[in-house]
Amino acid sequence: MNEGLEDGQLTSRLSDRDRINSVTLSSPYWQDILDQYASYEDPWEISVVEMARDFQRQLAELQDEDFELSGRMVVSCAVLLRVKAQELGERSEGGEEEEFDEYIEPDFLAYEEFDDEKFVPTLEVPVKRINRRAVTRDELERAFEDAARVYRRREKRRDEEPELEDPDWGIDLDDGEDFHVRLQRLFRKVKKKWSQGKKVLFSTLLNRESREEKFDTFLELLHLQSEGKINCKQEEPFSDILIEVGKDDDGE
Amino acid sequence: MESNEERSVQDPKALVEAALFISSDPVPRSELIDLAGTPEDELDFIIEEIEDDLAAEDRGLRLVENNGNYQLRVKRFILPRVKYLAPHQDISRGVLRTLSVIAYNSPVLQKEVIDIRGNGAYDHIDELISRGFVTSKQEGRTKLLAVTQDFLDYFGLDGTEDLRKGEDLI
Amino acid sequence: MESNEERSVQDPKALVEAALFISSDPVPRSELIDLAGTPEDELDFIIEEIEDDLAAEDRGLRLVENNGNYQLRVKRFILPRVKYLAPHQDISRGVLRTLSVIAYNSPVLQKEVIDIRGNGAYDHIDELISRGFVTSKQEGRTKLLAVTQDFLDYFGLDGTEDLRKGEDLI
Repeated sequence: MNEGLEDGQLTSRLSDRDRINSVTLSSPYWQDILDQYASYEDPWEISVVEMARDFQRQLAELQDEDFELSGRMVVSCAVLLRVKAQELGERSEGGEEEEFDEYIEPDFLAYEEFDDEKFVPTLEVPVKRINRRAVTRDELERAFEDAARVYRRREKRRDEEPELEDPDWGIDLDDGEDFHVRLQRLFRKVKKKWSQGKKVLFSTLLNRESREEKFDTFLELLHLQSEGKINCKQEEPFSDILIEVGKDDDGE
Repeated sequence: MESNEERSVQDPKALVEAALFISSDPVPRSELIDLAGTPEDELDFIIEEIEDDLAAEDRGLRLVENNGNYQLRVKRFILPRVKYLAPHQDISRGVLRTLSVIAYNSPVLQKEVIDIRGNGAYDHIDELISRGFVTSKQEGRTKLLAVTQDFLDYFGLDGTEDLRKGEDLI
Repeated sequence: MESNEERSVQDPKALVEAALFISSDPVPRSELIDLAGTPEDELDFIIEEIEDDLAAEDRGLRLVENNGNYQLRVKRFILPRVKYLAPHQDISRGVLRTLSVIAYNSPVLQKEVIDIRGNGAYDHIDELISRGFVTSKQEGRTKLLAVTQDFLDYFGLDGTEDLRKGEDLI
């Protein structure tokens, strides 16, 4: 209701000529009321407030006569309110998200006089179950064979091509290992040391001194530098590499 | 917790239950027949037995058959209590309502859907097409929208007639 | 296929079964107690009943408990027959390879595992420790890794002697 219409404004938009008259309200044939509503092209022309007041007056006059009418009155007002609210929703938001039908009882919508061909119940999304099954012993064995195969192939390459012409550079692609995950891990490590005010040296990023790890880490650093996340400095050839966190990530 | 681990002869009913449990999707009848290694009428007997077992008050599941595909599901009246344990569902409410309008009227002119759901529904329709729930076909100056078999499978329906009959959707 | 749909009082055993079925992860004991609305000893009784039911030859599932978390699984001897129906494993490929290297050489130095599996295996080892499949003990400048009883239970092994040794890699 973001048009900011106050209740008084709503009422003032309605003309007296279209108010539900007291004859209708006191009629025992209440189904007729809804038919009458249906004949209004613009539901704004009907005032729920005025209608309710008329009804209150009628009720006072009726005193203790026929109270069965009151329930139907509530139903009628609510149907009308829904029609109005739907219209208001469409005017203000291009028809998006008519929240109110959540709060209306399904039985109420099925009220025989309520003829809204456009209404459809909202589908219910089925609850999907995602089952992750256990790994079998055979699969464990096969995983070991795969790990051994990858390892032996890498060892063989290392023996045959000591000059590292291998573009693979130790990134175990067969493994399904995500290079970006490794980049993030290394960057977190660098940032942690950096935030502690420590001098971040290449050698301090290594868990062990293997050639393979050095290549992996160096490659990851180059990527981080190319992304502007870090700056690498080397004072003189073959000296340790000093790493600084890029300005964008400084102080995080 | 498990006895007779190494049993080599497997009870066909146990196999059918395991297959239905392990699969996240409905399992075709033919698959169950192959798996259980039984003739068709025996599979029917097994299915019936499983259904009878599940009908007991102290069981939380039910067996659902759709187009010859079988699936275990949580009983409807229990589902609201446990569904928070299932992974997050991924169709927004606005999109779902647009999908409902298309499904209940399928095939339906895009123009009519927009009339009912407003201009925002253009985006919803795009999303529904890209998810494979809806197809779109040029029809004069507007488009004719219809729900797909993927839609029916996802919502566990035999056809859109199910919707018009006002049957339960899950 | 379902009777007494609208029953409002829900059998706690049915609720437990439904919760175990629908959850992709093991369900904590406390969750089951809340859900079933029963005192702890009654949950134990329900769990025991479910285990007894599942022990029958014509049932394909088993109930697994791990550190107070419960999970339904397909019986081990049936799993190879039906596993093709489930595309998702609960251990990813890379982690499984690292686990296999540890298992086939258990106990093994972390350094050796990293030599074989590469630096990515540090994360795998963390994951395996947090899942309770592997323990780690400081051993000089590196760590000594070994598989746990939980690992043996998962794969249905009596001990790592059952596994072929992979010493040729180390």
